[in-house]
This record gives sequence, structure tokens and C-alpha cells, in this order.
Amino acid sequence: MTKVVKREDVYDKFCDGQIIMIGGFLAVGTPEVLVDIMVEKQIKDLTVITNDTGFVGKGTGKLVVNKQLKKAIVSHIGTNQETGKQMNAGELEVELVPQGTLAERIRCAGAGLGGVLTPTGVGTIVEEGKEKFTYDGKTFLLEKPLFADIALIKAAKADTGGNLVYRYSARNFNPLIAMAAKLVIVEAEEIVEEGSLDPDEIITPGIFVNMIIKG
Amino acid sequence: MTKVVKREDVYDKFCDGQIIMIGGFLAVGTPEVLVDIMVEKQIKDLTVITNDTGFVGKGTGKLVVNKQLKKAIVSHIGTNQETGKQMNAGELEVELVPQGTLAERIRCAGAGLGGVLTPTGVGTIVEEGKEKFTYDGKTFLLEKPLFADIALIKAAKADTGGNLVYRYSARNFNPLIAMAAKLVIVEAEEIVEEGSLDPDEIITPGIFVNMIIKG
Amino acid sequence: MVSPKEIIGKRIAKLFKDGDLVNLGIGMPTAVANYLPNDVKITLQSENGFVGLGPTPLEGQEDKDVVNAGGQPVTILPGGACFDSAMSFAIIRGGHLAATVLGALQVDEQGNLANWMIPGKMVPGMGGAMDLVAGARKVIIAMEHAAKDGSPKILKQCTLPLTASREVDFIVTELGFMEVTTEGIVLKELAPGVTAEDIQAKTEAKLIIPQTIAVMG
Amino acid sequence: MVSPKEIIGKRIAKLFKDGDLVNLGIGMPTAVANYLPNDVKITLQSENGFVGLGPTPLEGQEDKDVVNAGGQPVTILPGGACFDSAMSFAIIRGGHLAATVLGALQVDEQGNLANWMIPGKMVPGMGGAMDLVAGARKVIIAMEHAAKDGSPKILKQCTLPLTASREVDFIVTELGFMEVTTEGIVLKELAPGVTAEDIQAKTEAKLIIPQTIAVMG
Repeated sequence: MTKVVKREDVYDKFCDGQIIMIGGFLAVGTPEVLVDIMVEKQIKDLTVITNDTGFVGKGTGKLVVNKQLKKAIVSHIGTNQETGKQMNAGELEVELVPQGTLAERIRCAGAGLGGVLTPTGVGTIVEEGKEKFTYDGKTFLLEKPLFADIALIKAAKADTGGNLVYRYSARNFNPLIAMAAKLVIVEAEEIVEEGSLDPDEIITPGIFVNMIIKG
Repeated sequence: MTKVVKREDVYDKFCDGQIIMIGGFLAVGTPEVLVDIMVEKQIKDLTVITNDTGFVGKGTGKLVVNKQLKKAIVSHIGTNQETGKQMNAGELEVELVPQGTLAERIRCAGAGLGGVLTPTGVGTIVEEGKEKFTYDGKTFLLEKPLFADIALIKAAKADTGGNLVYRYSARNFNPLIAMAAKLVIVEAEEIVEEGSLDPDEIITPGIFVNMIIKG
Repeated sequence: MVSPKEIIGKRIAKLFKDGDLVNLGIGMPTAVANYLPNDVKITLQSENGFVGLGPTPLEGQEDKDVVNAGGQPVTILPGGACFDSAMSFAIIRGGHLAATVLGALQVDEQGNLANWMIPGKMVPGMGGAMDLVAGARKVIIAMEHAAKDGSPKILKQCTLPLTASREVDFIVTELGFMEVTTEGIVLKELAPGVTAEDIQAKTEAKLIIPQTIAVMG
Repeated sequence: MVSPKEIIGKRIAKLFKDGDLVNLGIGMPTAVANYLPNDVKITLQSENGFVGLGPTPLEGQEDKDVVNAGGQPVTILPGGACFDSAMSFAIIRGGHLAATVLGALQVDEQGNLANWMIPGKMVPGMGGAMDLVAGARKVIIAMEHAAKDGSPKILKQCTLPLTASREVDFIVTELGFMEVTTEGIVLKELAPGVTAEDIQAKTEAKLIIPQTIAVMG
């Protein structure tokens, strides 16, 4: 039983209004082929959860330029001027989340946790609307989980059962989002037979993965 | 600069009353040489944080039999009858923590988080004395971090800079406790030169590790 | 004669569908793996840190670093993956397990489960059980219907400290297959030769008994 | 003539001790790595997912998967290790960084820092800055003393949205080296040829000026 599918099988899974997590940090570790499929299908009103909105022609930035997003939950938009422009024009809602908090909120969803207490953002506008806890002289914000309909992963290597390894800084948010979405689609640079990866080298176990395409 | 030290350097670090985290699950992945050093030094009144109290002659169990513990924070004591005996006699305080909660509490300490909300233990005696949160129809307990003075790690391989890899089910709590203690001591089955491990295969980065001995 | 283990194991095996990720507790639950239909492949998780739990190795082939959650030597199947305890319980708590199969000391008609301590007598600790019961999508209890002294284990209300509250979905014993619903425990199937009266007599909770009850097998 | 970057970089480099794990922000802070004394080896973290950040690769030697937090091609030194974003920020938030060096738009005498947005004008997002400032054991600000239009950046109270509250430990500019204390900002060292009056004139916060002030260098 292989999880490797055809491009059209993936194409069928996208629709308007979905919440989509996308791996990558400034487009390093972003599954560009999967993003291109979304661009091609022209699905709209998406909520995207990802570290940043990439660049105008690269990464999640392609979805911004193509005006497919309703909301972006990200830590950084500074490398894609189009995001700021749409935000200022009221066309795109941007929720800025500290990068470490974004990682933990996604992890909470995947790990069945109701939230974490973090010191990050205390005393800043990030704390607005959030519960605060103080004990032993330290103050924390309660940050809650972020779930998605689909997670789009970029892996260096996948086996046919969905076990994944990543390369260097392309790992970033990919292993986290793989746990937090109902449907997990992987774009792998290389696909190998199930059983050919060492159980100790696997970063994302195949149990999280639903579909794989060659990237 | 190597982090590999002599047995006596490690011996010097232990003293009465310390809080010590020990890796392992039913003694698989427990650094037996490091436990033996504690037994030899006869340090007392220890608080041990570990998955279980191992067996009478194996793992953390050796410290129990030798009456070196004041308190054990663990998920399971069923495989070491001596633990239950000392607990019933009022000689040893045992705090039983669900295994997943134990993992998260240790992770919180290492990750600078003030706690997590978990559904585990809701409606049981585990919730006694803990803050409860309900939202979106789900109830969670606030579980707080567990810190230690020393973490004792068993690794399959260490490089001289402290980068670690583990083998199969011997990984368990080791990578978590490596982040949660002031002093991290590793017992490695094999020691290799720094730079000889692939950056992508390393599970515990050397930045967390202070001392390494050959196990 | 068919053993309780086989009756229970065979029935539970039918609850799984191909591709399910499942955690089987120590003892009776472990036996479930032996009764899977050929066309259903499930993946087993071992909460001490891997998926792809395989059978006991041949004597002399044991690996000191490959044990199950009971500390017994096992194997890791091709395609298996290892991880630390935080990831292991992220899988468990995060709803990634289709089911967990566990034994019980007591279970009641609200779906409460007690399986981790008898105050003053046996306090092994909950290990991973509380996370498993809180996190798995289905909680299946595999146990002999009554205690060794004949006293009922399926109660109106658990008297021992709970493992989790209102989480049990199915109870499978050598006498029958039951589903815990918001109305109470529904008797869905009876083992061959067992009557509804027989099973009720060994059960403290009042079973909901439909007009027709299938035969378990 | 010595550039502000060199003056600042050299002074900050002296704050580190051998073996420190440090995160250097984009721009001016990155330059600090060039001025470390030979007997001090620090390890650099890159918050996009590794420790052991090395120099820019030779042209043609770039690896598409090895970039720093600014997206620029870099290298990973022998002994480096990669991890995911949760681990990266566990390192940052968990107090495992000896120091973070960051630029600032404004910093004030309570140790507040503003460096991530100018409402209505520039909203790039905080990226990892809020975690770095909340988590690192020492927060060191590396910046030119005044804004391009000459207006002060070291204020009585920040007017821009904060990155973190009361977290700044040291401020290093081309004019001097300052420590933020509970009493206010103490002028510890002056750059060669700069007087206490010079630096106070370009600073809105009232500096605490000790009897003797060392020369920065």
C-alpha cells in the first residue's frame, strides 16, 4: 500500500475557504509544486498558517499575489511587499504571531494540548485578548492551538509509507504541521521504498502522512 | 575542546538533596554507569524524576533499594516492589504523573514554557490541586514545568562536542531531560569526533550537554 | 475449547479497519494482534517510543534497545519509526490513534474506567494509561467479564480511582460485546451459548438489551 | 576611519565567553562574529533551525537548504545540528542562549525594546524577535546611537509597540557602552574622543554617569 498519488488526486482535495498550513521559512522548505497546484486551481478565501508569506514569486507569496488568501497567520511578512499592501487595503487579514509561539500553537494542535503558557509577548500588543498567568514571579500568556484542514509538507525524502526526512534548515515548521492537520500532503524530492529508512533517522513518522507526490 | 571527562569528574558533581532526572523506560535507555556512581557515592535525600523506578537491581531501582531517594516523580512503580514498600512505610514520597504529562512537564522546563493544558487526568485524582480550564466544550488541567539540577542521559553515540543519537526505544525521555537540567551528563556507548555526525541525524544538539563518559 | 482470550481477541480485531494506528495494552489486549483478518493491516504503536511494533524476536535475536511498553523484547517492522516520549504521547493525546485496547479493574455505565490502582493494596501507577484513554479516538476494554472471585467489574459506578472519565466506547468480554452510549451500556452481541440473562447476572450495571442480539464470533 | 559597525562589533564580542551559544540578529548584529578574540569560540544559533552557523559559502557552493534567518546562504560548521522550529524556539525561550544581539528602533530606560513595527508605516512582523528577547539570558542591543534624522533612539519611554518589556541588558552604539539597570541606563564606557556630554546630548533618557568612565575599545 503506497501513499504516493498523482497530481490530480491532490488537486481534488483543495477547495475554497480551507485552512491550510504550509511548511517553509522564507520559502526554504516550502512545497512549491503543491503551492502551484493551489494557484492553478484558483481556490479562494483561504486561511494560511505558515511562518512567513515568502516572496512575491516564491513560496506562500504566490498565493498572496494571486489574491487567494482571506487570512494569514504568520510571524513575518516583511519580505513580500504585496502582503503589507493587501493588509493595509483591508483585503487580507494578517494575524502576526511570534515565531516560537506559532510553533507551539501548531504543536499543541498536533499533540492534543489545550494550550501553552509562554513568556513571549508579555507586555506587548501580542497579549491583547489573552489570559495572563503569574506565578513564582513570572508572567505568561495562554496561547491556544492552531488546527488546519490540510498541511503541505516539503520533505527531502519520503518512503512510500510516508516516513519523512528533511534537509538542514528546510525542516523548520514541516514536522510540526504534519501533526496538526486532518489531511497531510507531502512533496518529496526523492521517494524510496517503505522499509529503506532507518527507524532512528525518520523525523516525521508515516502515520501522519496521507498523500505523497514527487516534487 | 572535548566534553569527554573522567569518572571522578562526574563523581564530584553529585551531592545530597539534588533533583536528578534519569533517562530510560523500564531501564532501557537508563545510564547504568552514572546510576552506579550515585550508588557508590551514597548521596542521600534525592528527588528523582524519571519514567519509572526500574527493577530491584536495575536502573533507578538501585537508588531505591539503597534508600537514597526522598521523592520520586514517576509514572510507574509497579516493576519494583521496593518502591511501593518504602512508599507505604512513609519513607519515600511518590508523585505519580501520567506518562505523557511527565514528558510535557519536562519539556516545558527545557522550552521556557510556564505550563501546558492537557486533557489527561481530568475527572481523576490527578486533577487535585490543579487549575482547570474549559473552553469549546473541552476541559484541561494546567500542568507546570519540572526542572532538575542534573540530567543523566544514556546515548548510543556521542560526539566529543556532546551531539547525541539514540537507538530505538532507548531514546524515550533522554532528549527531553537533556533540555531541563542545569548540568547534563551523558553516558555514551560510543564516542566519536565532533563533526563526524550528520547534522540531520543528531537528536540532542551538543549545546545542551556538559559532560560525557564512556558507558 | 475456545479461550476467553481468543473470543475477545477475535471480536476486537473486527473493530479495526485497514491502516488503523492502534495501541494495545499489556496482557489480554496484546493478543488482539493474533486475530486480525488477512485483509486488515493495522500499525501498532508502542508508547515507549515507536510505531511499527512487530512480533517477539526469536531467542538469541533480542535487541536490548527494542522492547515494548511492558519491557519485553519485540521487533520493529520495516517502515517503523522511533521517537522520544513527548512525540509518543503527542501521537496518543493528539487523537492520532484510531483505538486503544486496555484491560480494566472496573468500568461503569457512564464510560468511566478504573484500571490503575487499588488504594492501600496495589499502586503501580498509571504509566501511559490515562493519556491513552483520554487521547485515543476509540477506547476498547478487553477483559474477563467478572473478577476472579466472581464479583462484577461492569458497575453502575466505579468505586476505584478513575483512569479517565466518560471515555470508554466498547467493552468486550468472553460473554459479549457491549457499546457504552449516553443512555447506558448496550448489549450488542452475545458469545455463543450465552443468554442475555446470563450476562446481566454477572453485571452490576443494568444492560440495555435490544430486541435482537447478534452472535459474537 | 573605524566604522560604527566595527566599534560596536568589537565591543560586543568582548561580552562573550568561550563556549557561549549566541543568536545574532540580521544586519549590524551579524557583524559581531567578525570581531571575536582568538581564544573565544562561540556557537551561533540560526532560529530557522540549526546551531553551528558558519560563514557565507563561496560562490557556487551554496546549498538551497542551508540559509540563515534572513534567508541568505550560509554554512553549517562541523559539529552543528539541525532541528525543527519548536526545538529552535525551545532553545531560545528555554534560556539556553547566553545572549541575543539585536538592532532597535527604540530602547528605553526601563529596558523596554521596540524593533518590530512602525504602525501605519512598516509592519514586517516580529518573526523570532519577541522570543529571542524574552528568552535569551542577556539581551544586547547593537545600533547606531541616533536615528538617521538625528532624533534619539534611547528614550525615557518607548513610543512604538514593544518587542518585550524590561528585557534589555546592554546597549552598544558607536558612541558608548551602556548597561540597563533597575536605576536606569548607566554609561559604562565611551568611544575614543566622545564625552559624556556628547552622548547625553544625543540621548533622551537621562544617563547615569559614574565618576570615572572607561574608554571603549
